[in-house]
Amino acid sequence: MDDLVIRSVSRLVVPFIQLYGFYVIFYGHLSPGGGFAGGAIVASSMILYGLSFNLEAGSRKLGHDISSLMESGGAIWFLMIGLIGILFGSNFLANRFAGVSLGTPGQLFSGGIIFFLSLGIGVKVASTMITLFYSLSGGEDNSGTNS
Amino acid sequence: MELIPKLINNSYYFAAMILFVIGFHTMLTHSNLIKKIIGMNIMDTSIFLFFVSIGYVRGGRAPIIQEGAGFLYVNPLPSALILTGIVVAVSVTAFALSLIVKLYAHYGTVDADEIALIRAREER
Amino acid sequence: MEASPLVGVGILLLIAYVFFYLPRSQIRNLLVIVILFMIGYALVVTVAEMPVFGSANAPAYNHVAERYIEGAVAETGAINVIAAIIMDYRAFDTLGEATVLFVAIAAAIASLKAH
Amino acid sequence: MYLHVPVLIVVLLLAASYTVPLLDRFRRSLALPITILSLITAFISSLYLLYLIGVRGPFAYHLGGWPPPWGIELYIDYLAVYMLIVISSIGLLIMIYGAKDLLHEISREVLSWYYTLYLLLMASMMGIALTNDLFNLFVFVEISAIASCGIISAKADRRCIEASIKYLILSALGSGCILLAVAMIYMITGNLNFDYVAAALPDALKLYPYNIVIALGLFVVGFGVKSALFPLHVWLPDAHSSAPSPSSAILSGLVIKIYAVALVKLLFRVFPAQIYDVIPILDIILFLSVFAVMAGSIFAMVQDDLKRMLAYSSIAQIGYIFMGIGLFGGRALTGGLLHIFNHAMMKSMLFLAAGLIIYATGIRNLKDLKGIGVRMPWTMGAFTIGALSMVGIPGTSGFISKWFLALGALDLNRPFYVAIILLSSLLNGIYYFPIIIDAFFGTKMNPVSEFRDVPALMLIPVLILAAGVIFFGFYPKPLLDLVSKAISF
Repeated sequence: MDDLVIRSVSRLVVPFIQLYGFYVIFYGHLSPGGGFAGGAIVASSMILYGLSFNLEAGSRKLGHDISSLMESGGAIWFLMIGLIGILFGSNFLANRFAGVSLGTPGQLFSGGIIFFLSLGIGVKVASTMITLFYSLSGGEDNSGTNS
Repeated sequence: MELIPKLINNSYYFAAMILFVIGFHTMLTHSNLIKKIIGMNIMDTSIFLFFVSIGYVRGGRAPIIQEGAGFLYVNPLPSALILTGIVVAVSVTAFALSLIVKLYAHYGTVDADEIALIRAREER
Repeated sequence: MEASPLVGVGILLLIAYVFFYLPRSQIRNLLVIVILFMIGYALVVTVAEMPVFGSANAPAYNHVAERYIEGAVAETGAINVIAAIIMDYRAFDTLGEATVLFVAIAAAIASLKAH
Repeated sequence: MYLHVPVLIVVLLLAASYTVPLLDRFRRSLALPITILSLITAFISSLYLLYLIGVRGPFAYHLGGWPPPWGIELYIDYLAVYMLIVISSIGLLIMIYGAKDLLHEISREVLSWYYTLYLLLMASMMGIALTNDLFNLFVFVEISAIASCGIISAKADRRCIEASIKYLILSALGSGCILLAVAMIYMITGNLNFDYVAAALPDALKLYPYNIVIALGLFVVGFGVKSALFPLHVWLPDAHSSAPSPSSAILSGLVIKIYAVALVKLLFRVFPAQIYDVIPILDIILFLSVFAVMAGSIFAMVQDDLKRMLAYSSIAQIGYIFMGIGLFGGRALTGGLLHIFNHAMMKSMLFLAAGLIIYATGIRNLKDLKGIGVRMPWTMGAFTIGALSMVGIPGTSGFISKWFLALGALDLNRPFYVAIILLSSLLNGIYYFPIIIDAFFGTKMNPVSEFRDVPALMLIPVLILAAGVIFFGFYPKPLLDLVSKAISF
């Protein structure tokens, strides 16, 4: 699609969508939202970019190496945070019991591991949505002749 | 018939069950695979509706704790579970769609009956 | 009550036969409608018996839910109780959920690249 | 620290599965060693758990430190440890076989994604065996459903895609039923933990009988679809016969059984015994299992594709497991659970042997197998042992589980089921013996253009499994001890 209006508008809008997505991720423990919703919003900005320019430009913006790093990294990050619990003498994924400081409820940096887990989930969801979009949309050009 | 007033009381559950049957029907009887996936989503959504309405309490607020006591909050657990359920449904849908993309590339159709016909013709 | 397990078995076999083996025809459509009404009726009877919608006395709104609402702020530091549940009380489910996303993408890429 | 082992097994497998795609991009040669290494570690940890549970007795693990009604609980009892050992041992052997076999069945690009899916499947099965929470059970069931479809469709064959989507749709139907049942149980009890639900259900049964009955029915249908209980088995023959051989082996050997185990946990640990007066669900399962045993054998007789025949045979064999569940006498259930391990050994061995035959000659049709025993003596020797065990010849492990099933049926004064077991064994003999006789004594083999030598690494797991079948046929005591502890609910 080669349309000036769509391209200009999406170029203008994408950073704001991303900012909003990160806001939703980071304020997940204070307001409605969280890793899933925020990650989906961030992903939708990238998908919008890919749709309004073209798919190659979109996939150049986020290469395969980076997206697979983000996918695995988000999940491994989650496991690492979980293992902190065991390291500090409690169970897997422990928060208060592992002695993590909970902070003042209502502040941005409160809730112990919740903040970090949301971040991991957000990254994971965003990269998954983007990768799914590109692999589904790019899946048709190499039509299967083998069988 | 004392069934009707009870159903009106539980109208959300009732609607969820109707949707469940619709999804069940779509999933099992349509031969178009995309429609099957739509049916699967209807079915999953009906269960989400059912699950979330279990947690509702009349007059309750969203479970984001505010200053001051005495507020009634809705049950937070079903909403939290359904967040997981939605992601699961999305994942299954995404995988199913990617399979259908490939199936279309191989057979040129997304209709399960036609695919069965093509295969039967080949094996003969 | 002697025959009742056989009735259950018979219904299951009929459902499986109609949905999986019977070729498309008028009779199948009729049988499908009959079966759907059976399933729907069973579910509707269940709905009529369920605890009243929105009631604060419902069995689901028990001490577990109250504990989440009352204790979440002190125990997890999160104001949003739902975030407290998915990221702290039941964080293992969320790990499972991240894994579901991962498995979906792994399966999708595997099947898209393989062909 | 050692009490963290149950969760660390799952976490280790998950971590390995997350790492493998990264390794594929940056250091491809490490992907396979990491996979095998994590599976070996999981196996050793399962054995360690067996030792631990012998010392300490069953124990619970509270994730995040939250006690049960609030947090998720893993419960490590003998049933869970038994399943962990079955899954990790068989899964390890299949992966060792797959290391070589997958190279020719799957293109290089998706190889590490296959390892990922395999590890995720293993982790989710272990999660199902360990978890003590209804919703967590659903999440793991869903992971294993997608992963098992993924390892079918990874093969570059359009029949695999078709089989995979059929499996996925029916499997999603089953998941939907399970989730609805979980919702109903949660609605009337307000708990998700198995023990708390079990404590609340007898009271709830007086107030909401229909809800519990419907929930139970939905659980049986949901897990029945996934474990291919007879009238719901339609996806299995396609899926198990078209998949790559290691996938067939793990799907037939382990995946369909873990759902049966989940059902066992729900039926006997969660639902109160009074429910069986309201709805005779065990009798229904029993009748369905009789149909499964007979129909599976009869369908298997008319197949001419080797792997398809084995797939239909799985439907019959899962019937034995459900027969053990339905009879629910002490020794019958022992037989049923014992059959989980025995059938996992023999069926994965048979599928792997079939994979070896296909690898070496490319033959899938049963009629072309004449005289193959001369060319491939070790493979067909193992196949023979597996077939004898399927039929239930004394001295093989298949005999032990059928023997216990029959004894359990006699204990409950139901000789009809003994007759069924004997009859189905006869049917098994009818379709397995001609293959063996043809293979060893048949007229000379068709001139096959290409005959590849089988690598030793592929043959060894098959032979280990064959040795296991013989060993546990003559010396079943350790297994029997474990299983008889596992069924004390």
